[in-house]
Amino acid sequence: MMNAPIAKTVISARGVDLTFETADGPVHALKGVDLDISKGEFVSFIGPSGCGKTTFLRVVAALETPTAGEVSVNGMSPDDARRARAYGYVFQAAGLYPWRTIGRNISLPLEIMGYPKAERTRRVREVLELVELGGFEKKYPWQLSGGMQQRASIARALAFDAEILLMDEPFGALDEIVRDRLNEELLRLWAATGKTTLFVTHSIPEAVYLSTKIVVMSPRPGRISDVIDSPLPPERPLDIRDSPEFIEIAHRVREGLRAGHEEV
Amino acid sequence: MMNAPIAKTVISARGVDLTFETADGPVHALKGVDLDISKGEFVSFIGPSGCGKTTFLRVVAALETPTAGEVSVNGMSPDDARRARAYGYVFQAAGLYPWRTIGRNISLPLEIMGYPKAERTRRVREVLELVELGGFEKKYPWQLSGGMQQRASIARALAFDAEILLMDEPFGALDEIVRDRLNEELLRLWAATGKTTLFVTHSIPEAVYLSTKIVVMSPRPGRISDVIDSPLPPERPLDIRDSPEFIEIAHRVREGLRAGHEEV
Amino acid sequence: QDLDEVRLQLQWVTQAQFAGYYVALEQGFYEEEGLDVEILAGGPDIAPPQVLAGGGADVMLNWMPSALAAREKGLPVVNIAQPFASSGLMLTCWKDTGIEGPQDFKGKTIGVWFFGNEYPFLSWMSQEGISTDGGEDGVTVLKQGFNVDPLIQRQADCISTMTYNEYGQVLDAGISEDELVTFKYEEMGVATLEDGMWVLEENLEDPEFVDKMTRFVRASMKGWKWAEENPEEAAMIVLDNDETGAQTEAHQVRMMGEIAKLTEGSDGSLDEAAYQRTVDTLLAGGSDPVISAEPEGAFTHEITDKALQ
Amino acid sequence: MSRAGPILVLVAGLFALWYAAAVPMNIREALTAAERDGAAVQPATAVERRDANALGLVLANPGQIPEAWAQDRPRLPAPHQVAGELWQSVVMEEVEGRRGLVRSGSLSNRGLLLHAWITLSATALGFAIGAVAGIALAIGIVHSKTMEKSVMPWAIVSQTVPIVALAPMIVVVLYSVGLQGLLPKAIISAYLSFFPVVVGMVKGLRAPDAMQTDLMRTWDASGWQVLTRLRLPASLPYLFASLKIAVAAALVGAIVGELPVQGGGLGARMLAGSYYGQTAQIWAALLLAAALAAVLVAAIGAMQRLALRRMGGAA
Amino acid sequence: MSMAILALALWLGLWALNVWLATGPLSDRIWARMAVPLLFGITLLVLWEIAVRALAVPLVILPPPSQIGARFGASLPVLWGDFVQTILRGGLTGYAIGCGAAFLTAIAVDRFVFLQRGLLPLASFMAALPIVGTAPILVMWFGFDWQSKAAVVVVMVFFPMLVNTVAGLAETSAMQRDLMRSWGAGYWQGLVKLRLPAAMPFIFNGLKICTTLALIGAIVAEFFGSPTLGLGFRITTSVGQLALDMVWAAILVAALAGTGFYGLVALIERGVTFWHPSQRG
Ligand SMILES: Nc1ncnc2c1ncn2[C@@H]1O[C@H](COP(=O)(O)OP(=O)(O)OP(=O)(O)O)[C@@H](O)[C@H]1O
Ligand SMILES: Nc1ncnc2c1ncn2[C@@H]1O[C@H](COP(=O)(O)OP(=O)(O)OP(=O)(O)O)[C@@H](O)[C@H]1O
Ligand SMILES: Cc1ncc(C[n+]2csc(CCO)c2C)c(N)n1
Ligand SMILES: [Mg+2]
Ligand SMILES: [Mg+2]
Repeated sequence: MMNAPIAKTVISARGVDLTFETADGPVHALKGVDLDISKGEFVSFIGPSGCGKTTFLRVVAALETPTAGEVSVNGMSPDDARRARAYGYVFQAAGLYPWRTIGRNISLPLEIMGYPKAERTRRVREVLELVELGGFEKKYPWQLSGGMQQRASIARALAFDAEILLMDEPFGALDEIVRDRLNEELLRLWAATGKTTLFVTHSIPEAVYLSTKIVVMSPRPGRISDVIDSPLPPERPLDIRDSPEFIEIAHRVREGLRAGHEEV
Repeated sequence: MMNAPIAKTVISARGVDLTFETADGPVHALKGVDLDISKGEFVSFIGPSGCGKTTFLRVVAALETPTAGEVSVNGMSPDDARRARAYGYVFQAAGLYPWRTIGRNISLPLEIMGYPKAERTRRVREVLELVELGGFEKKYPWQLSGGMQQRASIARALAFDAEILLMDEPFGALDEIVRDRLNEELLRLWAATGKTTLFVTHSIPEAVYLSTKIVVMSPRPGRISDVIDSPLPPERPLDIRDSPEFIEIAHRVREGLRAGHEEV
Repeated sequence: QDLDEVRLQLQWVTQAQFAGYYVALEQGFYEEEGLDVEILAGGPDIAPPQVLAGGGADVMLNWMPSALAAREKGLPVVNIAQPFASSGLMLTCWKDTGIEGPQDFKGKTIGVWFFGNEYPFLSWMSQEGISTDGGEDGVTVLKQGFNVDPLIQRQADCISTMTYNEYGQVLDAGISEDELVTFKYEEMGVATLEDGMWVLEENLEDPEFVDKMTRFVRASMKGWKWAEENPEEAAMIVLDNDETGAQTEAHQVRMMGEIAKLTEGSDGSLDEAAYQRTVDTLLAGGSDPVISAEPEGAFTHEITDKALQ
Repeated sequence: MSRAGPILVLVAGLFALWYAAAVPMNIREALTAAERDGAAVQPATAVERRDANALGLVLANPGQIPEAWAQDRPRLPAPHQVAGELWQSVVMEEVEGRRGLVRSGSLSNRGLLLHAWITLSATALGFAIGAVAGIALAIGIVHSKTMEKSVMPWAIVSQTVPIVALAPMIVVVLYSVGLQGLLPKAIISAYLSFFPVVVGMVKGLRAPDAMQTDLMRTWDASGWQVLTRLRLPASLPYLFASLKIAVAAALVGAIVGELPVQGGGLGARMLAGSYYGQTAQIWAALLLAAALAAVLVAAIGAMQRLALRRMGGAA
Repeated sequence: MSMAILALALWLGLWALNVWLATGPLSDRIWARMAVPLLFGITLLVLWEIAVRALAVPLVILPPPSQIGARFGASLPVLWGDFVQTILRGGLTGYAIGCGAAFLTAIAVDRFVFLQRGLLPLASFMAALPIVGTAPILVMWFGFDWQSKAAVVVVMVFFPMLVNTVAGLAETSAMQRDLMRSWGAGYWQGLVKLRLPAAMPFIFNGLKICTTLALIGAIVAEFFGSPTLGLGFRITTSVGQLALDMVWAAILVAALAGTGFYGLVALIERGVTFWHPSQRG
């Protein structure tokens, strides 16, 4: 079930366990997670709600420390990778700062990383166009609809050049049409930049369409139940979704998911 | 484009306009919205992000006052209906109170509406099972995953007997399997109780599967571009989604959506 | 020419009680003696001995009980001059409480100033054999704020007053003298000396300091005599120096008149008999005497002797 | 107008209450004075009246009510008496007084304006020191565990030291080391005002939720960046609530610092007023101090609204 | 000079030990947590002792801690009486009444826009009714005993508590309020179930600040008249007698009481606002 490294391994997890201590007993969020991700891969995580997808991403981003096991990123600890500004993270909830306009929210990481002013302005414009929010630069988060907030938060993570993109259900609140468009954009961006991407989604077609590798997880305790390498070519027009290979992978993912659910 | 009342009209909107004044100019969130919803209908709202779906639900729930036009609910003003506790509202974000456990969050509206203690306990148990959160009653919101929080917030709105259910993308953060299950549950519940339901979603299949009526909206300014009455029977097994009628309605919705997008 | 600096710490806010010093300042008596004098107003909770110890002043005014107590506490202060010949302290009581003599205090509530000013009262009560712990046979002591409200409000049967200040305020409140009974400490034989000039003992070893103080005392006494002769003008000088601007002219003029009675007959030199009477009173403080031993070297005539030459 | 309306109504109510309260408060003295003037009052002697109920006395002697509003040394001066004193000390003294603005060219020490100014300058300096120190300390506490654990308990202890009790001593000690004028008062004022800022800001700087701080972590923001870009903006509601309290505390501190009556100021004025039984004087200074506080608090409220507006008036 | 170096070395040494205790491997031991502030305090005290001795500060200006400790130990019965009079009778009563009144006022202000417009400005007017001014008046009105001290405390704590409670009651998010509205919750329900819990972090802010204010108020009010006991009485009379060791022993009592009081409120706060990010840390 483990995946042998093909190219340069960027992220490698070995026997990762994570238990949260709560007032009424421990919660096993991750158990024995082994995973290798090579440079430039696009890995989707799919699994029932509460199975530990978010937790795994947080472990990779050094926001959570595993109770057992090892994670290395680019051969360093996740925390060192974090310090090297390797991550662009889109959280499950938008998490925009309410006292900043959309534009200034997006430019915040750029400020922090010391991009010059002109460059910031240019990039903010660019990513706002990318997520179809041109013209909303000056609005405050609470003046935006839920989907628009989510897009703003995607834009924020895309604005700077992180080597690794961590996206936690970024397109959950978007309609099919925008979602398709953004899927295409994301794929284009990924192909162009070769960023290693970890992507959590609940949509099987989305996972299959985007990924070079699909990780299916099952809950309580959260673990990896299947890792599927996609045979689809790098060039993927939207109608690839009607191809037999596509449907076949989607079927395998669905089976994996269902199995995870039944266990519970 | 208007829909003549078939049975008793519960919600009726006439020429509803809503403009938000913001620092850099007005935003037209709703324009000339006319809509009638009969008792017991299941109406889905679908449309691009930012087209005014949430705003319309808020107007119905008397959380926003239209700049022009009339809305009546059960022949009264939305505000009177609110006071009469006609609404169960699931917001787009979970909005759980951090100082209460999941169980006590769900029992909060019951407390407010004066349900006796035993009844509250029973109902909390029941809806927690319904959304597959049995065993998480004693956890605090920040100890739950995003999807679990969303399910808790759905449970909260289902726990009491509101005549009108307003659900704003309730299943956005759920995986396909849970989502299918909850769709079925919701349909069952709706059939059993005959609650008038207003349901915002971005999933075309979901909209078609659940609804008796699908309202397609288009943005800037937000207005209704199509209203589709579903010819599907009230009894809907999950595989109805492969029937030609289903595919045909889905197609019409997708066309409507696409048209809305192109306009922009 | 260069003036020698002297800082004088008063023991209360600017009022006619200190008129002599303000007069000496305003009339240029200090300057004539080659002194640049700064007068530091006092107030509640300013302990002049503490200021002296901290080097904040060269000379202070203080009541002898408080100064002698400080001396016993290890702060060697020495009286160099005593412009006040007699005491202005008294108890003022409502006549309708039935108090006629000290023995009638039993069971009554009496307001007393603390902050070092309780010593004369405690000595007196101990001489009378009256306990100060309340009850039927003792007096209930209140720590009195520095005003006459407790008497007027009848929260106390008697309060401490100075002839020159608080007593006048009681009268100003519309109470006539025949509604009151007063007990002057002077008349009760428990008077203690007030408002002496005190310096640190160690400084007196410095001849320059002694010389400075000699000139200071000389000029101050000149100021006092001027004030006695010109009470109205002296009161106005005090008013001019009051930074709070809170006093009234009428009150200060009357105060000056009363003060003049206390400074009358003093040329600044300490009357050893009065000193001894003060010390005896303090030593007689019963179980809790103010001072436990006869003080040694608590005063010097050196400076007044030179000043009077 | 709609803003002023409620204030006016409440102020009017307050005055009515004040007048009403002044009657039982002052009735005893009023009756004593009347008795002295030979009027017949019920009960006839002060001793009998001592234990009588004040309201009962009012009811028994309704004719003396106006007297209760006209006492020279009232327990509670009536509003017009205080207003008269304010008029005297703020306006008349400057216009007609020997040392007033008109005759001497500078503010009179017998008027209240000078004293208000003295107090205000010490307050401003003390508040500035206190607020800056409070914010700095809170930042230190939020950033360093050692600081939090060792300094915070002592910051609390520092406030339980009745500094106000020591104020005169402190002023004296500071004086003896050469500090005088505004600074000793400002130090006391700062001492009182820094604490509310510390308590509020520690809470405020920790108010950002986990997601907001996690984001910063993923960007590897430095401590300083997290502070300026996240913690400080998030702490503003706490900051302003604290600053309002702190500025009031600073004023109290400045006034307390004036207890050793040297140098004037509203505190010296109140105290001197109390030594000489000038009730109206105390009340006038008190009201002026309160007005000063109201203005200062309102100024911070205005800053708060401005800041919130600039931050998008977030819902 | 050598004393200064000794003092500096001592300071650095103890601070380093403290850093290690606070952040090192033992930092979550309960005794380590207690030791850190204590060590810091001991550092201060030792420095104080050294400074007083080295600079030969007169005893009537600042006594060394050792002497204060001795005086404290020798005067326990007297100080206990003072503690009961000032802290328990004057301070606590005033604290309870003042905070309670401010809390109720805040709710009234929150309920009626009219009061919000009219009363809040008036309350800030009250904010700086300085204790120096109010204490003589309140002593005149309420007499010498603890009642007047409680009254002074009431006036002192009222404003901080009011400001914090009002700010706290405004501290809900739009969605949280909208939810309540959608359930048709009445005003009181919204208050009890939403706004009060959400306001708790602010309310405890106020309660904490007021603990120390209450002590200060009760002590200072005694300057303006008191029975012959109480911490304020002890401090003033002892200053007058130049018994500075007694002054500081009384201050020590106030500090101990204040710290205990504050700690108690902070403890309750931890329990009540466990959900707030600042407590979840
Ligand atoms: N801070 C926490 N304290 C306690 N338990 C937690 C905490 N965070 C997460 N958990 C628990 O860990 C488990 C995994 O959570 P996680 O957020 O990783 O799920 P997920 O796969 O992202 O789910 P979803 O799709 O709903 O977002 C859940 O059971 C959750 O209750
Ligand atoms: N409080 C507000 N102030 C200003 N503009 C607002 C406000 N709320 C919403 N809007 C604007 O109104 C428009 C409609 O918003 P709404 O939330 O109804 O969209 P939506 O259809 O629910 O979108 P989504 O699917 O992304 O949730 C958007 O352009 C949004 O920017
Ligand atoms: C700090 C201090 N306060 C009060 C007195 C006693 N005292 C001396 S003169 C005077 C004023 C009388 O009008 C009073 C009350 C003092 N010696 N020191
Ligand atoms: Mg998740
Ligand atoms: Mg929406």
